[in-house]
Amino acid sequence: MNLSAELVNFAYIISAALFILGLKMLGHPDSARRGNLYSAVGMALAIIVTLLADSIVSFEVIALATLGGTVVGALAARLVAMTSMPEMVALFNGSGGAASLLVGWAALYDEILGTSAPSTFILITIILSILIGGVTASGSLIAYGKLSERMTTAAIVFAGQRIVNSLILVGIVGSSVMFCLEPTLGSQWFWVLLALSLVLGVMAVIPIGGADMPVVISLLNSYSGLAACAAGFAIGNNLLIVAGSLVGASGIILTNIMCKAMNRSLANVLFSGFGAAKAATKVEGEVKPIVADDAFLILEAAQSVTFVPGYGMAVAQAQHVVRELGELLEKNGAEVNFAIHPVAGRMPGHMNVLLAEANVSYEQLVEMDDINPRLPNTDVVVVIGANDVVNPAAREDENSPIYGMPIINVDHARTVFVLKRSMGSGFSGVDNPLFFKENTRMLFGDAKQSISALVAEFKS
Amino acid sequence: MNLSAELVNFAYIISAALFILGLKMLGHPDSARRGNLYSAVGMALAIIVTLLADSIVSFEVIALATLGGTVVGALAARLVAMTSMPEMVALFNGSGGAASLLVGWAALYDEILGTSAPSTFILITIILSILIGGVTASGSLIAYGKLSERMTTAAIVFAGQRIVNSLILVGIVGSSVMFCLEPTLGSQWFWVLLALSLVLGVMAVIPIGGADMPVVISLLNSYSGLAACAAGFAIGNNLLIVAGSLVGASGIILTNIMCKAMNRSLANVLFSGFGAAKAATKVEGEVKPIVADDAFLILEAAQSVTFVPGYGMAVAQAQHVVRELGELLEKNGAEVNFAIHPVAGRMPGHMNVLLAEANVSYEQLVEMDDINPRLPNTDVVVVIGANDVVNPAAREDENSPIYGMPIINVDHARTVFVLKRSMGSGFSGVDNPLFFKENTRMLFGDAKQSISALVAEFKS
Amino acid sequence: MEAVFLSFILMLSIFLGFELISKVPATLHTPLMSGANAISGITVLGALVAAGANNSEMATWLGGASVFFAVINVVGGYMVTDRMLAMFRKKPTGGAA
Amino acid sequence: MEAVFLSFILMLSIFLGFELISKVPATLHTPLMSGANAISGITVLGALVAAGANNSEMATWLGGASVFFAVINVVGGYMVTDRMLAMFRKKPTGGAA
Ligand SMILES: NC(=O)c1ccc[n+]([C@@H]2O[C@H](COP(=O)([O-])OP(=O)(O)OC[C@H]3O[C@@H](n4cnc5c(N)ncnc54)[C@H](OP(=O)(O)O)[C@@H]3O)[C@@H](O)[C@H]2O)c1
Ligand SMILES: NC(=O)c1ccc[n+]([C@@H]2O[C@H](COP(=O)([O-])OP(=O)(O)OC[C@H]3O[C@@H](n4cnc5c(N)ncnc54)[C@H](OP(=O)(O)O)[C@@H]3O)[C@@H](O)[C@H]2O)c1
Repeated sequence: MNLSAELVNFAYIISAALFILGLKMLGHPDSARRGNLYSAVGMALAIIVTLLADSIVSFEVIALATLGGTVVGALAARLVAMTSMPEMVALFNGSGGAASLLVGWAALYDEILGTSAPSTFILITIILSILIGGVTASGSLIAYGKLSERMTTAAIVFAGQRIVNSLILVGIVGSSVMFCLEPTLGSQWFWVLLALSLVLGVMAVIPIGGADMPVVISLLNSYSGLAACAAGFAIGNNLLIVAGSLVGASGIILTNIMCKAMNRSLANVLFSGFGAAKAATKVEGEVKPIVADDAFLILEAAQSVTFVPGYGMAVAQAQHVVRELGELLEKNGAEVNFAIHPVAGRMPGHMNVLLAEANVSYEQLVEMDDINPRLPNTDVVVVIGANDVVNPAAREDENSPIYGMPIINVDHARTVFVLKRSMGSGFSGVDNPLFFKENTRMLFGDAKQSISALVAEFKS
Repeated sequence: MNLSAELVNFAYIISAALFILGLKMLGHPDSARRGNLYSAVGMALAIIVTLLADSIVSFEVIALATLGGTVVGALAARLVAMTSMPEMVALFNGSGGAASLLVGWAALYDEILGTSAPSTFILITIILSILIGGVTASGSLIAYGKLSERMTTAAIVFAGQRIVNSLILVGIVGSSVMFCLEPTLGSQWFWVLLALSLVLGVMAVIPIGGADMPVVISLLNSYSGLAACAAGFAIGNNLLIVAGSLVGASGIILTNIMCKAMNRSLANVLFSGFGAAKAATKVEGEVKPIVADDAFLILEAAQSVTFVPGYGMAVAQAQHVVRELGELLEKNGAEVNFAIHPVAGRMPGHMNVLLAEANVSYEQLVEMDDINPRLPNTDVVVVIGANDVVNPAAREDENSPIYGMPIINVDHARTVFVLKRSMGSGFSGVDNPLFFKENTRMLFGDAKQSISALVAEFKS
Repeated sequence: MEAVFLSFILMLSIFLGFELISKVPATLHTPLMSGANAISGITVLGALVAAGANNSEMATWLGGASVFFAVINVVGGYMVTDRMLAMFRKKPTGGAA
Repeated sequence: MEAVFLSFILMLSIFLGFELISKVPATLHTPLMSGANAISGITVLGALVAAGANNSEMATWLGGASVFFAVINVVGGYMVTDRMLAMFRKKPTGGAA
């Protein structure tokens, strides 16, 4: 069965509508899952009609590649731990970038081998598709490396970095122009362009600290949409344009929301290596450790307890025991809340996902702006593997690199327990004066073990 | 200067973006006026580039028609009283419908006289443009007649109406098919189609009561968008399609909001002549009139006063004196509110426009759902020319045609003053048991005069 | 193929229209209605082409008439909306307290 | 003319994207990000055409590779999003009181 171009495109309209509906439904917890399904159905429809279109004549390569991709994608999606979601999204995103790059490349062959000489407009869109795709692919890989801590999470800066980057940009523009002037298959300008795109992705991401990776991923996500868009212009496909720009817009908005939550501009995130900032005031003082037995006694007497989860809860996979502890405390008569910082963890909404996994009900989750005024009247705050998002230096120390970031003011509570394994710093690499405050007690150890110990005490 | 089709269309993209931005900005009181300006600039841009396009060769007729239209439109917009806004919009809307009809008609000439035979797709879009345009034009005229009370506001129903309407529809479909089969210039089928479209508009609106006219206008507004859309398909103009569907969507949403506020379905509004409903329980009892002097004494002693404006305030142009009275009451120590019913007046948001004109500040305006729970503790409610929106029959009398419509429960307040000229009913033609309640006092007379009398008492 | 593009545009505009309008507060419904009505005067573009293309005399006259009506809709619609919205402006001195 | 239509579509989709996303609550940002990422796998269409059109051997291989990567993005993206969202479902018994 061979569908005409018109029919294929009318099916694309339906797909686009499904994507739009899907994104709309992703906006409400109740309909989100169905929304994702709608979007997937739209994608399946688009793929099927494309395969049935008369432009496709040979299926062997397609079948093989699809099989391979499905297996890899499905396994990855199944096996990844919820805590490694950010890395996974980075990899998927890089995959999408690579695909755009390759589509652009293939389109180039078709154009140049085609009957008439390719128009400059088409060439430009192809180059954009390769460039953006390449940056997305290599940039996402680096982001993956940093997030999974397979490479240093620190910002990598070196002398002359700006000059090198400027040279790369000049090289890209130059080779693009040269290539457009003489678009031949073996053109060395094409190879230069390809290589420089990949290098640019690397260079753009290495000077950004690990703590800012979520912003980078969201931005790269937006780029992968733009790359799809450019590919759509290159091959004249409406659906690529619609879907690509929806993704592009969504990435930019999320990026913006995250930057706002950290009180920083996007330029600041992208261009000022986090670790390279001025040195913060050195923190000194006495640390007061506490053991689980003593912490239990205090919790037992508390009227109000607020949990502040952070990345450490994700690492320790402590969400289930945390929920259990919360329930025990409630039975014990205390009022229990979970205070969610918008950028706690490694992705926006990361903590919400984990606590939802552990069946904590919505009503107990309180946002930063709502919890802060209530903290002075809270008996105990339990900080579970959070660090940067509760660092009072953001409020008090003008020299701190995170100065100005809105935080949860846990130090205003009557007592603060901090559950972490060491005196180590958070992802931003900044020391935390909270640990030395009068009302702070450090409960050292893996968060899951510490909480489990508390749960055991309550049960006995 | 002759612009190429490409350039014209790129300008159209900018216009469309301006329309979208404009509509977006119309959503906030602060930016609304600027939004309307953006939208007007978009329209001006579109008109200018169209005139410069190379398809336009003679300008005499255009110049004349534009001049005429501008004078009429500007004068109408300048001279109309704020209270007659709904009628005005109905007329403008009808004007737009007539334009779509004529554009479709003209396109027909071009197509049939053109070199190749017109495609069925084009013919169908042309027919749609004529049909929807015709219905919008004649329907809007009838709506205008009902709103301005130049014709009876009652629903006009007669035996066999459904049959007649069905015949009209059959006629329209039949003549369309016949015309598509043999599209010639002198075809009698075309004339049948044209006439039936206009008749359909009339027949669709006459069985709808005057009180439902705002819904009708909003729906016809949506139609005029659809007509523009159809015309856009007929002549292959993107901007007509974008702008037309924006308007179409907006009209449908507003219609829906209004229907919800009246607790009725759109089908119910369109197909069940309001006056033709089952007879409401007859209202009987004693009416207690009051004079301004006595009303003044009660108001002077009141701690909390809520004004409930309705269509009568618009008729009497009483908004300015009402604001003055409100200020005097506040000086006197009372808490003053304005309770706004969503369908008070003759257009959605009608009361807001009038009170804004009179400089009443936003904060004093309270929505129906917020004011109702507060009414039992309110000393005095002053109903200014509102009737249906405060009719307790909507809550209590299952036989009433307006049963189920959410109302402002003014009868729950300690004392209610009703300012109107007579015992006449509101636009729905339904009796109002409120006037006979124990705690109701009727202050007969023109609303502006009654309020002015109260203001004078306060000042002396 | 043109029909495809036009349908795509139609679909997107409808969704966009819904998203845009469903956020508008009740206060602004009257100006919104008349503002949207002014936009529907966009038919004026089709009218201009019909009146100015010199295709046939009849089309020119029909086009001329439609220019007249469409211009009434556009000019009147925008002006009346502006008049209404002028009342919503931030007031230097609020009505009361 | 095609470029015009495509630009029109681009403009509308961008506006629509902004309207849609700016309403999503923070709770759902992680699934939104990965769901949007899955949609960006739409490049798979271009990849399929490149791999299946039999234009040149090189284009076929490049297309095949891009199908592979795009399918990873699509399949993995949707599945992982679904896994996350499954946790947000209405619970029969809420976590606590
Ligand atoms: N979520 C987002 O969207 C987003 C976006 C952009 C940036 N960021 C950045 O990410 C950071 C998030 O802050 P955060 O407070 O959630 O995390 P954080 O500052 O990275 O701190 C995590 C803490 O958890 C502790 N930890 C690790 N494993 C643990 C375990 N098994 N048991 C107990 N504790 C453990 C670590 O201390 P030990 O090693 O001593 O145990 C570490 O100090 C911020 O810097 C934020 O700006 C997030
Ligand atoms: N706003 C909308 O969007 C919308 C949409 C759809 C339907 N509607 C319908 O419109 C109606 C609106 O209700 P409403 O309560 O605002 O108005 P209403 O029910 O039409 O009543 C208006 C009252 O004002 C009085 N009045 C007229 N001129 C007056 C003057 N100069 N001074 C004092 N009183 C005067 C009239 O009584 P006298 O003749 O005795 O003075 C009349 O009873 C409802 O039926 C509603 O369903 C509105």
